Amino acid sequence: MTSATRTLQIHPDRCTGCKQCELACSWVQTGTFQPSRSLIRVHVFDEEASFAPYTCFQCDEAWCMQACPVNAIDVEPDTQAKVVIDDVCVGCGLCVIACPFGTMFFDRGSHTAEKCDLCADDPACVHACPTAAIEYVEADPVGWISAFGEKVDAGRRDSLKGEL
Amino acid sequence: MTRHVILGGGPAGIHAVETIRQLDTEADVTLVCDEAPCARMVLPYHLAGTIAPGTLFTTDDAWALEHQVALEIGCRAHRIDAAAHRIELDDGRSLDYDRLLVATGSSPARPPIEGLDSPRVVDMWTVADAGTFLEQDPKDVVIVGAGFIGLVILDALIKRGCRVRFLEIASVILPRMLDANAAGLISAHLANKGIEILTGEALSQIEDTGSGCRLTLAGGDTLDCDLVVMATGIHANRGFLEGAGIATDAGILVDDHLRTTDPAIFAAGDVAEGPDLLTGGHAVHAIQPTAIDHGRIAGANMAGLDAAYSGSLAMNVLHTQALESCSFGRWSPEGMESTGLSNPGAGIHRQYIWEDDRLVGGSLVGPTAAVSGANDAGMLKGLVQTGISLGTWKDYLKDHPLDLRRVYVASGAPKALLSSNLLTGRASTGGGYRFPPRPPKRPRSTHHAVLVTR
Amino acid sequence: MLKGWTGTLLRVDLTNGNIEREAVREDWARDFAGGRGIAARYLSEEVDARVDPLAPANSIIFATGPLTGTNSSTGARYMVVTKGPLTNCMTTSNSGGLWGPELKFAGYDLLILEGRSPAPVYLWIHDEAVELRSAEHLWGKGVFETEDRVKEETGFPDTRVTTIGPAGENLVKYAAIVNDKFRAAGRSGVGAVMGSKNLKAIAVRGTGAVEVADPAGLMQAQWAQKHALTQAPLTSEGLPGYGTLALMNVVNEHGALPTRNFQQAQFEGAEEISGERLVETRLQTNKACFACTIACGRVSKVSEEGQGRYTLNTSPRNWREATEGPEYENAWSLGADCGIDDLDLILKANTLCNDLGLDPITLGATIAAAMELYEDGVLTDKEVGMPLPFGSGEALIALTEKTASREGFGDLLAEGSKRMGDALGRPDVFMGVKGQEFPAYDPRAIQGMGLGYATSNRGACHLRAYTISAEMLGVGDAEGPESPVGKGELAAAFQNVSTAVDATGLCLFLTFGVGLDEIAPLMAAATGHPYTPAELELAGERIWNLERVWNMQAGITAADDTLPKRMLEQPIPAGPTKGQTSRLAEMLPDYYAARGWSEDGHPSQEKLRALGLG
Amino acid sequence: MPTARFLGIQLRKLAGGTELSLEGDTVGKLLEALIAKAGPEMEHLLFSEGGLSRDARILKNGRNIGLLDALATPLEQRDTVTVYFFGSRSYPGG
Repeated sequence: MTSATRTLQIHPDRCTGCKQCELACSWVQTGTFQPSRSLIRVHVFDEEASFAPYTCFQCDEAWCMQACPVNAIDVEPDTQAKVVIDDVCVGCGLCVIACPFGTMFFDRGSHTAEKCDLCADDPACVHACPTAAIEYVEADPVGWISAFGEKVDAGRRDSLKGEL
Repeated sequence: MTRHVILGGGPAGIHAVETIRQLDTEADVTLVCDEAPCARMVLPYHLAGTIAPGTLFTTDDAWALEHQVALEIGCRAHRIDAAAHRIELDDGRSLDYDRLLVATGSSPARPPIEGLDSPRVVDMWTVADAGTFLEQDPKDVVIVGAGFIGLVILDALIKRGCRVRFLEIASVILPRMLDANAAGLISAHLANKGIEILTGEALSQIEDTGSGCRLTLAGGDTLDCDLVVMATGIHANRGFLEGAGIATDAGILVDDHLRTTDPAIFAAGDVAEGPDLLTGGHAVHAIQPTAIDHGRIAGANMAGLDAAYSGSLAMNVLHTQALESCSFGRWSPEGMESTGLSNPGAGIHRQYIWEDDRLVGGSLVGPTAAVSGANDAGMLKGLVQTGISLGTWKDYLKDHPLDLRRVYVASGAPKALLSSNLLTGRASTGGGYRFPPRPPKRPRSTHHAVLVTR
Repeated sequence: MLKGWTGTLLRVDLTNGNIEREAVREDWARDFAGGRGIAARYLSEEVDARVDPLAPANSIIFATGPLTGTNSSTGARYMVVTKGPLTNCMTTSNSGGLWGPELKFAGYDLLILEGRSPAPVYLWIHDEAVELRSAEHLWGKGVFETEDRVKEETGFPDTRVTTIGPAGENLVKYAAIVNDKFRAAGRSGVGAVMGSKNLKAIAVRGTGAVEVADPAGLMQAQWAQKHALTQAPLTSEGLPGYGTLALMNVVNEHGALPTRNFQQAQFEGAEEISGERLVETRLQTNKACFACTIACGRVSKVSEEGQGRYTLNTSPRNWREATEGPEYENAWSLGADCGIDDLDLILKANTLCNDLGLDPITLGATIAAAMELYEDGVLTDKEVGMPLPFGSGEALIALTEKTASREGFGDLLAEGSKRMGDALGRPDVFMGVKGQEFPAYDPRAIQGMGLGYATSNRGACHLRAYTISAEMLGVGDAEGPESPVGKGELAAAFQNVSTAVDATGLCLFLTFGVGLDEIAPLMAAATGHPYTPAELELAGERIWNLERVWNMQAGITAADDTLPKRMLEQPIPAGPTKGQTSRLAEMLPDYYAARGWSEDGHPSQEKLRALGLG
Repeated sequence: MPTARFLGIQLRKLAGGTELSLEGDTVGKLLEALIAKAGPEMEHLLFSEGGLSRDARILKNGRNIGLLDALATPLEQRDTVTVYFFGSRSYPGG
């Protein structure tokens, strides 16, 4: 993680699954409410009572950026966000399958790839979250996603125990 | 000062150049390429006319200047004198190297059929091929070969207003990307859109009629069209290696540092047979993501870094008339345990291929909202790529094939992925082979201001 | 067309499988504001009020509001409007979750479903593509399994499903329609109407957009709305913290918690089934419906002690230990009203209701009435098939399942407590209005609430005029709960406002934090029509009168605006409200006057003309 | 002594129990005794707005003291005072 850059730090224990972040994100993308275009997606895992917004980690490897055949993805210098340059992107979809986090999307309307660009250092989802489950701070995202994964995993294992 | 020679200006070569340059600002770097380096994945969009021609090319003088690369464009390697560390070019010149990268890629493989020399019969492999096609501006096209290369240009041709028919010798389409069920679903979808796919049909002859082409099939039937696109496969460009003493099999054999059996020679991309992530053996994966991985790993090692490659993963993504498909790793369930769901009526297919409790492959077919508009394509890749043991989650995914997200999060794959990267802990930097000046800073959307103002 | 609306409705004739898209009438959209209103307008235009609710000639309408699918807090709601088999009145059952917004994103404001399919089907809406598919293989399946299987058949992880369970198929008079597994259009038997049409489920995947007229205005209004919700203790702390179950101890302390079929008004076991107890021992997290910044939903697990006794594997494919709920009303009906103080058992029964597609309020109340009959000796072990004293959790669980399948005694329970009481010669055990059972507030203890029940267009309902806040919680300057003074006007005003809120696509709970002053700017900015608070309230009144007129055509008269004898004549026996009865007779004339209706409860021609209904 | 009963987990924690016996011959006196025992945070909660907080609800034997004599409502030994917080803006019209 490049120092002094901020990431979207998620607090799954605060998330209620309301999807206000999806509404805000899609609003920023389209000027309408269209969650199918949101670049942040809320996972609602009821059985484990675990909810969390989920979006690009702005990972070091930048699989999407590396896979792009036309360099339509670049690193924004101020934020270290990996951003899609719309008029360069041809829409081949390679980034979508290269990203092992599932946070690259393809928009059928514009035929271009879309990803979280941290709203140029002022993420709208952070504004919209009513419970401060999304914060924009200096932090390593490995922490929250690991703990969240463990919780979801444990929920399943516990419940399996009950079935035996 | 180390002399690096890179043969081939495809993605493997370009990424190698850039990686070398990032690690060693002093080295001497020469790139040899028979045509101006371009991005082959972009050809369909060039055909469709939806992009600026400049987008095709991946280098220019400014790039060469910025990266201090000597560009040798318009020539090919003719022979390697491995003992002398010298490469002879087809224009009679020769270059000495300390480290050589063979990234010469592949070329279309043409079947032995009469009439292929007609100008109305084109491959779709180079910018020049596309130029030949665009000059003739055909309205009725037969594509010979319904594999990835043939199908990837379909949308572009439809957009140009072409009638498109496919001729495929095998009984199914996309045999190297999807299993028969999934492929059948795409065939049916295309048939519904009025696109003919003639499978199980061998081509015996092509005749230039002066105004078009007449194709004669093995059974005697004929097809008339304006132009034929040959898309019957590719073969690696490695003829010039004969006698160089480098071990080859399906491609040039390389170790996990992308080094051939000659320690001064590396190979990358379509021409290389490198580590296979899934099997631990070797494989040729002639795809863009592998070429890039290869180029970066080879470049890093050529520049003196000790970067080991865990192996390449086959993957493909295809848009065919609003139906999307993608596959990762093992695409064929033959002899494997596979689970998933299939709903041909809705154009929906999901397949997970297992080895014990690990995903070793899978595929998704469906509308955008089900494939690349969801998190699932990438997550499937992440699970195959990490090869993480899913334990009891395997049973869950069998029962709930749509609920990949939960399995992915619980698997710990994101943690594993965030904690590793290709070049031994070095973060990727932007820039790449981008042409200066760099694109402007991405502005905030105008809707953003409306939302956040209180 | 007004923005906020998609402008399109989908009309499906199940008899012949015709599916048509139609433009929504803009004048109706404007005047009836949305959801509950415009659906009532279409129903009144298209369906004869005297229709048998379970006949093909009845239609069932699913309607969203202009704010459904926007980022206005609580913009999640959809309404199911039809003639209800429990009440024979127009019913308007409301649900949250994710389904309603998804319908909007698919491009439809309303679905109008007509006729009866010759065989079980489900409707699959994927944006413009709409088809009816066979549901033969789903018939008989519970809600949870149906949702999972339908979702899989559509192939989209984000498909939303609203469905009936076995109860709806078996035409249980109070079968619910359940979406997202735990959100229900619960009351009046809307699920039976769906079942009567052989329609098992409606699956929706919408990838489109909801557009608004004045983005800047909407953003300003929604921030103001959300800010107000964070300032009001109930929407910022009470509901997120305890859910609606916050009310259990409160209502009990006030002596208004109906107990053992309204034989008492305080329950000694209230603390055991309270929000406090749920939070301390069973709550996993709170959960929001789409766009809701309150998040009153409960995700709960049975307690450590309850484990093993009450496994919640009601469906092998789905829910494990965690479940949702219970809401206050359900914890009351399945708990206090049946004399049951075991929260684990209530969780199990509530989960069963969700899976089987039953309205837990009427179910619990009907079983409570049966318990009274059992204790009175009218029902015996033989008839019921088991002992049925108050407090019997075993009986509650067993009879819940038997009701959904109409097996044995369940067949009579499936008719609701009014028909059951009539059949057994004890009509006095029915505690409700117009065939529908009361919810969880004793109308003797809270006078305005009794008036609201009596005059509700869909039978007894707490959501038509929630005067609790004004009367019991001492907000505003209304008279106290024991006083009939001013309650006519109060109930009418609450009814109008609640109806307007229901029309917008927002959730009524929001009114614990904001009023029409905050809602009108949202509506104006979203639609582009300059709604004022007064105009919205007027729309509420218009809708209310429309429902009333239609109900009167269906045969409802002022005589139906009444309460059971027990409420009118039998005083509360003990507790803070000891000695109180409902003083309905004193309040009704005030109410009719406040409404501008005749003394016999007919909307006057003058009133109807003023509302544009004449 | 009259009994004070508390609803809500936070309030119970602050008060030190679900039910307490507290001195006081009026509701006001009883609340003073409660504050003396529970501390300034309780005072802040109950009386933050000059008088009784808008969202505080005090019942004497189930009757809202707002409908009785407010803080002056007299108490006898066997009376129960219920304290809870339940806020709401009135609607309609607001």
